[in-house]
Amino acid sequence: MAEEFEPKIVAFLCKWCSSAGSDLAGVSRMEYPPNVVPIQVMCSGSVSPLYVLSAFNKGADGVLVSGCHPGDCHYIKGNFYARRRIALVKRLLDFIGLEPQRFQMSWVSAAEGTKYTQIIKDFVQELKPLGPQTKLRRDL
Amino acid sequence: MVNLEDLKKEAKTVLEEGKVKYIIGYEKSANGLMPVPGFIKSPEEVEKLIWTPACVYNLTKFLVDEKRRKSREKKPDERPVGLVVKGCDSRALVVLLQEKFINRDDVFIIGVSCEETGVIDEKKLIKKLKGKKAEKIEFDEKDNFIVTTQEGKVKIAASEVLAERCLECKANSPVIYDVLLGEKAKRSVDNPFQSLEKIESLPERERWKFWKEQLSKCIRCYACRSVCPMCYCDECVADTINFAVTADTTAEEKAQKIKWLEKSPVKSENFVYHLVRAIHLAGRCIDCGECERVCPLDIPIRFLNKKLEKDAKELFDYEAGFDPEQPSLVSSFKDEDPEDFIR
Amino acid sequence: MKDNTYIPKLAKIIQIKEEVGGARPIKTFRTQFIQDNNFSFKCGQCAMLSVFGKGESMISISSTPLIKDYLQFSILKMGRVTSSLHEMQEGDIIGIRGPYGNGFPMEKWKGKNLIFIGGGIGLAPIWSVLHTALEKKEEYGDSMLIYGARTSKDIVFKQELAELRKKMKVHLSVDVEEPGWEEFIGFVPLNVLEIKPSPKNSVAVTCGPPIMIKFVIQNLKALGFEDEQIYTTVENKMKCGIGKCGRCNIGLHYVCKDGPVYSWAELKNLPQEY
Amino acid sequence: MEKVLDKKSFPQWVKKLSSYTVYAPVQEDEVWNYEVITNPEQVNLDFPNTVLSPKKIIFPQREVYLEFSASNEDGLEVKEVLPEEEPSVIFGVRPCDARALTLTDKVFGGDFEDIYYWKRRNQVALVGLACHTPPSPNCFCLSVDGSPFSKEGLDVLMSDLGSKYFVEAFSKKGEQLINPAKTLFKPPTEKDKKELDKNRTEAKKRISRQIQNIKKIPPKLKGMFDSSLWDEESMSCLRCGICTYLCPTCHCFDINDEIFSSSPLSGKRIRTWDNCQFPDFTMHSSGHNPRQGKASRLRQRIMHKFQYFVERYKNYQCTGCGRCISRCPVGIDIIEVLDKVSSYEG
Repeated sequence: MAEEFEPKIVAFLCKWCSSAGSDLAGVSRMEYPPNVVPIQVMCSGSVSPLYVLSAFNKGADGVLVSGCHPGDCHYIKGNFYARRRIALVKRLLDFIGLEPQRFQMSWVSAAEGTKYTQIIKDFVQELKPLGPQTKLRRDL
Repeated sequence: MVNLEDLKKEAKTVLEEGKVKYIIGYEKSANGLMPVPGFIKSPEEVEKLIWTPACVYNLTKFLVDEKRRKSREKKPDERPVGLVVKGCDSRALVVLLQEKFINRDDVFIIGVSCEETGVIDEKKLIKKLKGKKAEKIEFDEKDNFIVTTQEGKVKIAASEVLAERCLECKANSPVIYDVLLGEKAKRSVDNPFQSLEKIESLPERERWKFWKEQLSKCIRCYACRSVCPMCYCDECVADTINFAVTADTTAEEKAQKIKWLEKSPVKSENFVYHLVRAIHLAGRCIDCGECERVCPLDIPIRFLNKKLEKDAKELFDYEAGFDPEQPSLVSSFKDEDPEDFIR
Repeated sequence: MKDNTYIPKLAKIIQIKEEVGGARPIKTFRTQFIQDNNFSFKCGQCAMLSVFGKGESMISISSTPLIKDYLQFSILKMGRVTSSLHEMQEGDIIGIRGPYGNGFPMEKWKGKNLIFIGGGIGLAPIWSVLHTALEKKEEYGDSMLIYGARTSKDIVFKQELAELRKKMKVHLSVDVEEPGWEEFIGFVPLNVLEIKPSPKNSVAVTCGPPIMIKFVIQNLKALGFEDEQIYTTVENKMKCGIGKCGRCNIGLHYVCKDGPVYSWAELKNLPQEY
Repeated sequence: MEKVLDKKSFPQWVKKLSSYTVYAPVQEDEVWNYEVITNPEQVNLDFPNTVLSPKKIIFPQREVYLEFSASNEDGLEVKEVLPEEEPSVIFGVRPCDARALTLTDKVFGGDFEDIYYWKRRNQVALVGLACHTPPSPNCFCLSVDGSPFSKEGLDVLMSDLGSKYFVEAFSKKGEQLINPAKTLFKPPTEKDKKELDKNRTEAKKRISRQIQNIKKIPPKLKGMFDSSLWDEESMSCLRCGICTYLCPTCHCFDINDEIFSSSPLSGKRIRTWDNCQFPDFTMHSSGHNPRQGKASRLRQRIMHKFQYFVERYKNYQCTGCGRCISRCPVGIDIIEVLDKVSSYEG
């Protein structure tokens, strides 16, 4: 039998909240799937849509952008900008026919290790039935 | 109706008074129906100006050249440039003003109103005329155009040959101007996103199939980028040397610069290009439709921009190109922006 | 079927020497082909070097064709490919294809005095022809090198230049005054005027930054050199190396194939900005 | 070899060529392009000018030169990639586009033969279609030594005679196309030949556009390098790549390494079309660009086609297909530019 498909998730995590949240999950030895390639960014607001496209282009099966909860942004309002931008990108990717499950955004605070693991668990579960992402993957 | 003689008179006056450096307008071409962008430098030359339903170009694009040229000059002529704009073009100007790419003093705006009609889609006209070569096209009273062919004049309902963008136009007369020619008409459009909804309503698989086929055709001539008045960046992620290199740029900087997409015109790279292009125009595109008009492969690029335009309206009640004072779409937010998609 | 010229031959970097440090570093690489092949070249010709994954760059060969064991390239760190080359270690593999270009017409120069005038990295193409002439001393007249760089730190082939002094006249210069510098201070073209090489039975070969070349030629003319006595090399962006990709032309000349070596008699008739 | 073929028999002929990959003009929406044909009935020879010329088959926009990958230890594996062996035939080649290939032949031949180009070129047979009526309002082949029924570069030329085609084969490759379907072809009658002559005379008359005094242009251009004409004519240029990408004679290209993975290294070295109208085309690594403004790029395009190429190869590098005129987003018209060159004083 073929091995079960293990999706690769590229997660852009803000340094101050979500990345700290994932660290908390790590140091607390919470179990969650090892499918994530985390990329620490200074703020969810610094995630250019180009990063997202590039992640899919380079073979990500799913992309997650995660930042602080509204009001908690280290830079006061970076995550509000992110919210707008990601909403638009999400709709555009949906419009061109990429499965909407493949691109997610979340608010994860530094204290929410559990929430982080749950988000990843859910994400992996949702991606598995979709199989590998080939639509935007580099076909040189 | 816009009287061409009035247009010429206005142009002549400002040139004679020395109020403008030169005027960018529509000029009759030697080769028939379609005009060409004209750069009118003297009062005598205003006779070249025309205004017809074939004046498709968004001439605000040439302000980008003008700005670059001016920045290279040691003692630049500080007078404004005269610019002929349609309604849609004037919205592009508003965006350029909003982004402070140009100053209001840099441009003397000669607005022309499309009134109840707009400009043609050349391909639709050719099809409509079934092989007869159009020599001339003129506005007529009401919603008609008059087309002159070798066999004489025919009257055509504008709606049959209007460009798609004009059928969904939100500004048939200029929203900003120094002089306005023609009636300040506001044609009501029931649904400015009608054409888009045909694609939106397709199931996901069909949408993917559609875009895969369309964007795989792209040969990356970059005409869509080149013609867009908002594409004024000195550096573009699509270029091989993807930033403005000067003698001071270090080798490290050059070497470390990321190649976001490859030059191969294959599906995946074409998607990166077109999606980045679309996103970069979110809240900026004013639907002049030039990108789609110039595409040699007839890729309906406009839908990508249109989709973002619609989402900006739906999600954030944002419309580009009406108010130069409003903050830009992606550098502003409201507390109540939707977040139901966030986990 | 003929050779596929686009496919580079693999070569190992056998020696790397740091010539110049700082913001505009220069390193000299010696390379050896992994498999024997009949790579033979003329002085002044170039080779297309590959760093796989980064791309290709056209570099002039700075060793003399009389040495068969290795090819030598002196490379200024400038862009993507040359930066990668600078990061490489001895033993690393690169690709080499070529040689390309016309090379110096050394046959024509037999019996003549050779005056080499170089600036900065421009010594690299001169190095090849200079050493060839040196090896075949009996075939040429007196040789002389006039070379300058921004500062003494920017001078390439420092040790070799010291050696060279034993064999020919070497005039060095730096652009601006610095402590301990005992030779000429000022731009290379001025040094040419200072030294006043005689045009009699001579050929001048000059390589370096375009602005330097321009004034060197002006000054050589002032010293009585004829257009046919002055040779220089031209550089331009290149991709194919064989006159097909269409980007390196000056007028109808493709620098990669018809150049890079031109006599001033040829070059002066071509457009200056192309 | 001269034959006639009933129009009704044409699909049968195509059917006989099953050992070939068959290309023909295909319409999608308003756009015509040469594509691979699977059903012979699909071939429609009543078509206007295609957007891209058959150049895209022989000199494809993307060509893989080689593949590289890190092999075990410190090694590196480099594998040459050559175009597949695939005998092909292109139907409906316009005479101007076929002539264009005779020009790219000169570029890709010479001292360094371009294996990629020639592998594709040699395995393709070109079946032309004479232009009874100009396929574009901007056709001007007669001005640049061409004609609507030129056979240069073609293996076979088909000419429309109403209910049948007049078919001429000029090469062995061409005869090999006809041989498997011999029975479908008949010898032409005197009447056929007369009609052909008549059609050809008429076809020439239908081409309305022309360049004045073309012979004088190359020498004239020689002295116009620093002319202000280039500034004026390029004012409206957008610096897009349409004119050159669509041109059947333009051959400029770029070579880049495109990678799947940087560690372990794997990727391909790829040739893609490039374009003298793009600002980065000539930009040095240092940032210096010898062709700064768009005026110098328009000048390069015109000079290359009507001066440099003429001097080097004794041909204009233009076959009058009119694509650059029809598709220029701002209506820059090469004929008008050349007319201005002709009449330029000062």
